[in-house]
Amino acid sequence: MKMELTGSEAIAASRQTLWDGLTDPGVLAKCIPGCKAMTETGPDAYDVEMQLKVAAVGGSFRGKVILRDKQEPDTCRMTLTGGGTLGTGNGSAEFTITEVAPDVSRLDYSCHGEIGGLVAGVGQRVLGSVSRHLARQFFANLQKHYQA
Amino acid sequence: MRVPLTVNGTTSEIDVEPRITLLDALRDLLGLKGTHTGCEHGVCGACTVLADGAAVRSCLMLAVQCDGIAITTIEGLAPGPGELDVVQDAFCETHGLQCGYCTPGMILAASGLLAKNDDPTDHEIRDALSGNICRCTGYGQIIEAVALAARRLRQNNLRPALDDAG
Amino acid sequence: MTVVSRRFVSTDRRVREDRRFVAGSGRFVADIDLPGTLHVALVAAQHPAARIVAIDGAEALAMPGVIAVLDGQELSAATNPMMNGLDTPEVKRFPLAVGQNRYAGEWIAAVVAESRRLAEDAAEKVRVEVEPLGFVIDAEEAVSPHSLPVHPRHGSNVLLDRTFTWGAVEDDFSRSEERLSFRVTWGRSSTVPIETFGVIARWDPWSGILDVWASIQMPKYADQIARALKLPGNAVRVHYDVDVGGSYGVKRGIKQTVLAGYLARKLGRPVRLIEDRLENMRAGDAHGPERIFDVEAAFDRDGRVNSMRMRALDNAGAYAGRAPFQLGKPIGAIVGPYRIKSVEYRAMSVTTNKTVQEAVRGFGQSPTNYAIESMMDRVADHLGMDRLDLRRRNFIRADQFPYLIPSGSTYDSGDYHAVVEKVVAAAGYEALLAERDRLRGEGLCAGVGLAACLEPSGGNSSFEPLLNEKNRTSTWMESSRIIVDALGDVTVNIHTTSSGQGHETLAATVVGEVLEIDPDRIRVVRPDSLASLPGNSPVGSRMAVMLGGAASNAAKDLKRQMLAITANRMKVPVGDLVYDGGDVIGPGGSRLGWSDIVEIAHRRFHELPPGTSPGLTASFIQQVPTGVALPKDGKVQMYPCYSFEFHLVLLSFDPVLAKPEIHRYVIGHDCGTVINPHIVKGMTLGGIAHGIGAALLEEFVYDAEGQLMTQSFLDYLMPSTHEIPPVEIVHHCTPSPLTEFGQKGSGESGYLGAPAAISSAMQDAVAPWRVTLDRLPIRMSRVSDAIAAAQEEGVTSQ
Amino acid sequence: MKPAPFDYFRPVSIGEACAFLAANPEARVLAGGQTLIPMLAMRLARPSALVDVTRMRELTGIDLAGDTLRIGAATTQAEALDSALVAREAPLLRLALSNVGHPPTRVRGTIGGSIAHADPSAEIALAATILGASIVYRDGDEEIRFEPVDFFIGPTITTAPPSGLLTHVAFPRRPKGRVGAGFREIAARRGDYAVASAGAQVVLHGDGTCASIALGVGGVGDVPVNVDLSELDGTPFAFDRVAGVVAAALADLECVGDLHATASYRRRAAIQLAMQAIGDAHAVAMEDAA
Repeated sequence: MKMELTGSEAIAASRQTLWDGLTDPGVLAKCIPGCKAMTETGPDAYDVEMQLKVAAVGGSFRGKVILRDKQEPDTCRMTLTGGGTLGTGNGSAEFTITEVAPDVSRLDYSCHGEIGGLVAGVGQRVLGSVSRHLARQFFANLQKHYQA
Repeated sequence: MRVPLTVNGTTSEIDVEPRITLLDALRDLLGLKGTHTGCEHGVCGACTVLADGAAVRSCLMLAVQCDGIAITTIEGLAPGPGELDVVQDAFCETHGLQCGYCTPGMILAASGLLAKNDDPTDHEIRDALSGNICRCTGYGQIIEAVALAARRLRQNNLRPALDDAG
Repeated sequence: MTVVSRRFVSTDRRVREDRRFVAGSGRFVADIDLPGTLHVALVAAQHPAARIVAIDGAEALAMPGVIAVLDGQELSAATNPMMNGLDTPEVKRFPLAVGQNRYAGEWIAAVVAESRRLAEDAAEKVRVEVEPLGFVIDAEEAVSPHSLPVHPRHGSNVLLDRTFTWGAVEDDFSRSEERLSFRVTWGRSSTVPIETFGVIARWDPWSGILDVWASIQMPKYADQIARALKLPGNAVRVHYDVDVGGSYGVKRGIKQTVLAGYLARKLGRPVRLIEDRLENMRAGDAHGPERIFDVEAAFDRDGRVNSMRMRALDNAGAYAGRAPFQLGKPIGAIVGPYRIKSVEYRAMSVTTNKTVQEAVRGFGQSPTNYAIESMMDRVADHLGMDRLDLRRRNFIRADQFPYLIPSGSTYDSGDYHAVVEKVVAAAGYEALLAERDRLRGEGLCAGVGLAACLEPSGGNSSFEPLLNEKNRTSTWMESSRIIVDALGDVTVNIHTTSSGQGHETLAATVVGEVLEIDPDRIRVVRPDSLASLPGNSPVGSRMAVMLGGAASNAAKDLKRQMLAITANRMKVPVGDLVYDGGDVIGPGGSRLGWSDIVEIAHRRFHELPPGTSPGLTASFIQQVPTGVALPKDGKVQMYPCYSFEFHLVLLSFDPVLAKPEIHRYVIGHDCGTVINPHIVKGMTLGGIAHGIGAALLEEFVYDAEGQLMTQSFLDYLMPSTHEIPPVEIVHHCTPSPLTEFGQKGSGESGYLGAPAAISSAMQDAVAPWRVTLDRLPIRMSRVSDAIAAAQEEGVTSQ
Repeated sequence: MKPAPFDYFRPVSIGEACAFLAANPEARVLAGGQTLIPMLAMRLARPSALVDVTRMRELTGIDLAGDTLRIGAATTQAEALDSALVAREAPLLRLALSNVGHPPTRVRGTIGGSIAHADPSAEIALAATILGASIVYRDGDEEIRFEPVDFFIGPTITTAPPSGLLTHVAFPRRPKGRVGAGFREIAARRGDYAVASAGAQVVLHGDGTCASIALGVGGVGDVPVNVDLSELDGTPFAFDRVAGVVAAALADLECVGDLHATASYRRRAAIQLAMQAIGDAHAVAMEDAA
């Protein structure tokens, strides 16, 4: 099933700092909910291992993350493909960073995803809510990263 | 984990992983094959048993939860080998079944109802059985069977013999 | 008219199978525990189409209790492709995907472990590397020459595209005063038995026999397993004494059994594959027809329907399965109960990246009936005629039987007007219409629905050669053997599995009737396939006709032998003897008792007539009563006996919530002589419930990404006690001239007309808003949205 | 469909349960299991351990505590449905309970389990939302009370503390005045997750004017929704006027579409059911002499 998510978050960081973070596997690993490992496999390409958990729903996921169309420090596209015990997930997210005040940036994002396998067949009731929750967690973690 | 499981009046100690459902424990560890596996996610009712006299889905209970609960399976209903209880006999009388797969769960759901209410309305019968899916009968002869069993229970001043177990 | 008095047939006797089932003592496949059994869990494909790059089972195999991981490469190298009745050699199918998968959920590897839990734990650890491929899920898209082919080597998605013209279609269309055309769609639904498919296979290397216990309902099952596993036919022993927890067509089980059989031989231990619900819903033999009908009708202003053009486009799913042939069987009743003079029929079956279809109750007849009955309603609407009057005007009349329809089948018998008038009298048709109008006056949507249709019964596979000339299968047999032991007790052997149809009761009743002995004294057993005479299985509403025929003919042979023994003993001609309740009475009232005849047959061979075999047994292999002809000029006699049903329904619903409540459901049913009234009643009520499900609730829904969204019972909705109303059955009996007792089939009754009847009622209910409902299942939100849209456009119900 | 392995722990006290949950962040509470066990079977959920609270005495029971009706989290739905206290003090909850699942699931399913799983279709969550119940957790030594509007985030997701234990739900007692409740829901099959539901509690003054109308709708979006009808307080009850206010209040209701119903259907159905529930509630209130 198709998932779409767009939004906008204010992050306490300058445009460059935020850009650096969003393209840094260390920062991403810290902020992606349930991320256990992120291993660089090539330029802008990573293997990611996740242990997802949202309330009762949980499972493992392995995938590849690729950063494309980088226009530092404004926009970038991130694609994720992979699968795990809950099914498959493919998606891409486009980020645009706009500095709105000194050391405050607005991150606009637009994500498109496709979910297949088990969770698409039995978990639709919870799927939208869970993915929105994961996205919120990611941004909350990102906020926390820059506040720390 | 070791759990004492009381089924049809007999208590046996079984050794199970926590993830084993009551359904699987009944079938695989106690050899009670009359409780049937239908959907394993709590919708079809084929695995219905009585827990302290009330119909429950055995696929939605873990065996480790069941110590101290009197479980009645279809094997516990018949008064003796080759003898049928009132509800079972009524199902035979009206042919309230075809393939027989949902039947034990259906009969136990009916028994749970009749133990509390031996004069149920058509709506009460339907409501008590609404969590048990039958693909063969279209329910008509099942509802007739439950109404017939209720009538016979009232006439004979009997209720299903669940007290031994519960 | 002669009144036939019968001792047991048609009497209100209990169904003998019921006793063991109410006690929980049925013996289903999952109840069989063999020592040392291994358990299988399947690894399912996640994408609708993907190239399988690598399957790595190392991590799974390293887990304790895990015995094997099997993939499609290994399995396909060791086995033959599964049988395909069509001439499509490049559409090969194996139990596990080979090289690429073609639907989401397709099994791509099997994990074998000491328990099902461990197998599931390990299945999660099998690493599958794939490259997703393009896919197609819509039948109309698939049929386009530009579509991606599901099987590239086959060249297109078209499995079958045959056009038949029976009679002077062009002329009848040009001579007719009116015509109309429309499209209706039958959504993908199925029978979904509460027991999933299961199989246990055990290989004994010392005897060289593969023992199989399975929940099957599949003709030629043992043959197909042997062929796929490259074993001699007599090396596969299928145990027919396994109770089957519902089937209604779908329990085919070939791929599961080939898989389990291969693993049992390879691993040297019994292997058990009991599908769990998820495996069953997405990749078991669980899905049924999904069909788009484009229909054109030619008719006169007086309501006579002269001709019909029908195109049926069926979405078969990823492999051939039985789907294409389900377009073939309806040819045997392509005009329904009506005197339609000519028909053009185009049958198209296409592959898509969906789960494979299997046989479903009625084998394609119910969707076709839905299309035909939609046509009758629309013709009536077009002419402003009453829908019942239109049907009355077109029914074949009782004096016209046997009646040859344009596609080559002869209907054996019937009195459609009589059945319909009985129903109309019982239900009060005018009163129903008045009640509908009263409900409308309360602001509800209310509709009366009706449907008349046939249940072709008795089975026959002449649709196979009709659709594929290389396939020369012409008919199916069924068999029975009766053994009277030395104590005089009777055992009847039947040679098939049963899934709730009451075959033991059927066989005992007819044998008891012929031999004039209490059926309760007769034991009925189901030996294994190696000990069985040739048979098929309970498909095509055939067992009353075919097993009933085999058992009664065997009993008649037995009776003949008993008369011959008595004639020899009494030294009188057979013609002077009268068989009487198991004894034989000679001239002057002399009597030879049952036990004496048995004694002669078993011990006193010297008193047997010359040339007689000792013992007292009889076997009979029943042929389809209408014979063995292959198709000619696109015409063929399909099933032999035609049951009739007429449905009348009143329902209503709130225009916003649109959840129908059925107030009245009456069915008139004529299946000839009823052998056991309880069984026929149950079949009919069950069929109606199943039809209500197909009409309103049940569907395997795919999203645009090719994912099956209804894998659990939370989303695939089957009717419960709340959704099924009380149903009144009105009986009528037009005996078949072709069968022993005049019986016809009833195994598919109710289901064949209920979807059409419900659709008719729903359509009648929304008609005031000028809304057209043209797709099953009719979801409440679609009805409500359509009414709301009509209201927004200013349409009122007045 | 066999669950992935987990440990099983049956605490005897709230303190013991909380300590276990604090020490095992991947553990889940097992209350009735009617939602959780299917998720385990499908392996959508894979907790490290289940903390079985079904027999914890401190968590069961229905009693009056001041101005609230206190229902222990592990009280089964069947017990609550049969409770005279519930019928008297929270008639809306009683109506809601009669719509929960089927008799066999109500025997095991609990009040707390249903709330904690936060299904937007869940009748108990909707009743709690409408009545403004307090959802009370214990986290370590701390008691945390949630108002339903701050508690539910979406299916399975709540603002509950990860290591917290839902101990009870406190429903306000029957208000003064003439009280009536109504509850309506729609699903393709009775007993299924509702595609839309509505509950209402109407309180009338002695003269028949509205003291308050509490209305909520469920099943249409991520969370049960409370509908503010306070503008009707103190006015004479006029069905058309109420209908106008309800329709306006729900006109922009955010609804989801899925294979069982479109978003537009859910919105229209919610309004229809809301009016039916209010109508039912009003009829009962008119009969209520209190």
